[in-house]
Amino acid sequence: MFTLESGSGFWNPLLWILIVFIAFLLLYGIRGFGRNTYKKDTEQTKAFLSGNKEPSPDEMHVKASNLYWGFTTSLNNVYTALRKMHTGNTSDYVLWFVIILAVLFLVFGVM
Amino acid sequence: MIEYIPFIAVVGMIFIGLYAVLFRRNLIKIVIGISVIESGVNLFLITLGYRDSGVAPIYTSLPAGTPSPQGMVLPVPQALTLTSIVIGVAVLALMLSLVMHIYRKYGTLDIRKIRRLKE
Amino acid sequence: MNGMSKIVKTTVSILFPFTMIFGLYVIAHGHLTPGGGFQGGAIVASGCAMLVIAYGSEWVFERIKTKRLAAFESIGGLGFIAVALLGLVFSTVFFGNFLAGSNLLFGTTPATGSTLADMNTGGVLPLMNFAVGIKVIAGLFVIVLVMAYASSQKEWNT
Amino acid sequence: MTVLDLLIEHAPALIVAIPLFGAFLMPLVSRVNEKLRNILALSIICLTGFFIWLLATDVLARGPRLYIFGAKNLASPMVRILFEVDSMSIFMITITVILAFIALVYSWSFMKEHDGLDKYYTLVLLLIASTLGMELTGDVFNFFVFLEISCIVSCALIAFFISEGEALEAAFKYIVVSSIGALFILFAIGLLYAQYDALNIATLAQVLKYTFLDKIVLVLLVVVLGMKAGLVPMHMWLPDSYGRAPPSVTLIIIGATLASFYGVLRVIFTLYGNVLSNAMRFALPVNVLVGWILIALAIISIIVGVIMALVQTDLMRLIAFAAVAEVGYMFLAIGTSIAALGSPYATTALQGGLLHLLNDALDIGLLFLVAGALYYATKKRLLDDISGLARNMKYTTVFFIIGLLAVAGMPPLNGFASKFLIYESVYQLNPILSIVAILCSILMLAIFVKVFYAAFLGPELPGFKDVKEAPRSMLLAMGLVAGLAIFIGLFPNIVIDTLVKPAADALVNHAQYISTVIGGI
Repeated sequence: MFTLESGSGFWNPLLWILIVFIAFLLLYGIRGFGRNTYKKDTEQTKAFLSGNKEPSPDEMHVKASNLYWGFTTSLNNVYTALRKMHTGNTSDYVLWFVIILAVLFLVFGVM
Repeated sequence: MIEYIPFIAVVGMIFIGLYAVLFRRNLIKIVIGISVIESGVNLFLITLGYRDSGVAPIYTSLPAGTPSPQGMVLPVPQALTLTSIVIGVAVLALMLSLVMHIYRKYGTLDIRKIRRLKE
Repeated sequence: MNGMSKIVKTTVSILFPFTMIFGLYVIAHGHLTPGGGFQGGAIVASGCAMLVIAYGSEWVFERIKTKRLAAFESIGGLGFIAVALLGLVFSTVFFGNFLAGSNLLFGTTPATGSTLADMNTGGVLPLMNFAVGIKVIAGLFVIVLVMAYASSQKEWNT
Repeated sequence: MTVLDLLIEHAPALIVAIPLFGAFLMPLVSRVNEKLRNILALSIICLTGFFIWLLATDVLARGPRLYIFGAKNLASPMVRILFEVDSMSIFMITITVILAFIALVYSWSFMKEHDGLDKYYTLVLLLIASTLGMELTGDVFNFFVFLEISCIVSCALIAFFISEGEALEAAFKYIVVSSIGALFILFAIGLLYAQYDALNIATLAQVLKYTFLDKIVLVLLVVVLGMKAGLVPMHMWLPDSYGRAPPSVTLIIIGATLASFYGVLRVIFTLYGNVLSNAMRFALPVNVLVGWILIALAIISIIVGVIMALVQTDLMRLIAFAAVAEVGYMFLAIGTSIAALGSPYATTALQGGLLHLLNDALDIGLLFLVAGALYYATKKRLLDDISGLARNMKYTTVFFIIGLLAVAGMPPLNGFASKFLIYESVYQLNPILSIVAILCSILMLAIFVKVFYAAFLGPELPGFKDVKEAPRSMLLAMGLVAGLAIFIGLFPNIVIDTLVKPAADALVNHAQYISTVIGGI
């Protein structure tokens, strides 16, 4: 009843949850074999920055626009083209609509 | 030939309106362009309901000797056109008031300068 | 917006009642002649717009409250749907014309052929025309007033 | 005839009439008491939901229903205004009313500090009524009228934050694009009326011959409705308006956008259902052509939506681009099902697309609600300005994680169930399409993980020391959506069997839709 058939495969969320649960149990068991050397409120928990002081939250914060820098830089060409497409000009919005209309007219043999 | 002239006018009006929307920069002119497209479409609907030497479709004021439904123009396209005109008034009023407020915020009516939202 | 010259004001004062009467006529005869609630309402509202132009928006604002107009607009809309719902109650279908042919208000059956029009026909159509008329008068007048108010403000570039 | 039968019989009209009545009641009530107005708006939606439930039980059990306005016996049926409700309409109105209820619950606290709320509630209820009308009507001209009402009302609502110039700009762009689109729809309707002297969908579908003018009509309707649904490259109005409207409104506008998507389905499956597979073009059946065009546009939508979402700095705009990608997934499924009409995986694709429609509304809606909660708490729109909010906004964080996983299609949430069906069926048409879709889904996960990191994790900025958790009604709204998302994720079969499968069958079986009108007159 809870199995979603797609004709060529199936998906059962409850089964999936069961498997993930078992996997977590196994991981927890494996974790128990490790050595516990962690002590709270000691020097051990502080960030080590080669002896420098920890900077203020403002400086430390990695801003959202800096994330995935590598991806955006390597796809620079794509982004330049897409930025050029998204002009923000209302006339261009309508122009795209007219272009698609014209192309489909050609495809369907109206023009 | 003469009965095709309204249809030619319809196509002409739609293209003129599209030209105004696509290539004019002034917001008011864009609004006018949309209005012209709307008039073109309304003219198209009205032309569809036209019948040669037809009378208004009112049963009680039918001129004597007119064949009862055949001699009247079609009422349905007129109803459609009226609805479309009513909607057009609302759209026009809304667009003009938006243009007023945009002018107040941006200080310009040039469509190319009103693009703080892009990319 | 300030008022215009005395000539314009006088002309408008003379024309205003006629515009009103014509607009109300178009609303009232909506079920007989071309026109109806929207068209008549637009005529009345354009008469009011004439008033705004001739006398200036401040003059009108002293006499008319937009809040009250907005309430009228709601009443028009409510009336329209209420008549439609009454059709559901009395004629077992939404928008049913329960008054037509009932010999009550607007209930006479119209004579076919080339006769004079009878006001007392049409069933619920005149009632709906009145509702739409009230709504359109109030709505368009509010639009005109708000636009006049917005364009009369001094600080334009803020 | 019992009272229940009477209510069911009149339900199609009442579903539209009750929100409309409520809309005009709002300005009067809000002069009396503000709280009363909010309660009244909510109860109106509940009443509408009750009628939808009544109608749904009847239609799902007994097949399509017809409601003809104004007259009992029909002399000339073609000009009558009629509503036709089949399982597809039921599916759509259910989604709309769920979104509307959640939006109204959310706006209780979210809009509290703004003035002009009487107009806000009027417009919201009008938008709901027009969206429901679009989904119920069986008449092309009424479809146009409801579409125009929804355009005008959405435009007014997008410009609700009238003190921001950007909101006005977004609203202007929206109204220009959508009113031109609607006028072209009216032109297409005129062409249909000129040929067949009919306006209702079933009659038109029966007599349609795929003439030269019908080709024009098909292209016009599909392109305009595709534009209103947000298909690339005609999607640009969508990020603008979604990003600037109040989030509670965005939820309902998503409903209106999906109604346009429903229009595409109706045009292709019902209106042109008889002729598409018979006509030929380029030595291909036209349905294959239409299907592949939709697939091409859908793939572009997915790629452009995801890639552009990655670089957005404004949170709501980012989610809006993700919404473009989600619309792409729906069109991908629909295109597959049209291109492969008749094969076994076409049905799977259609079911996947319809389920994804529901999931997209819920997931994107949930993300917008969370973004609105962040905006409510911090008054900041840009992602760069916010950080470390998980410390103070615990519930919102949980809801965002649920939305993130759902929109990226991670198991076991609802997004996965529908995307699974789409991948499996599209793979049988062409494996490359499926691979692109999966890759873009992974990219989507990366994007929202970035948002999660930037907004909720990271150091606590000094400005946000005393940020408060969102108010209770907003949390309730988000919780409702999240609960639905988890429920559909865990038990997709229940939803598919009760709602999606009948809807897909109703779309494919257009002969039944036609015979309901032709036989009922």
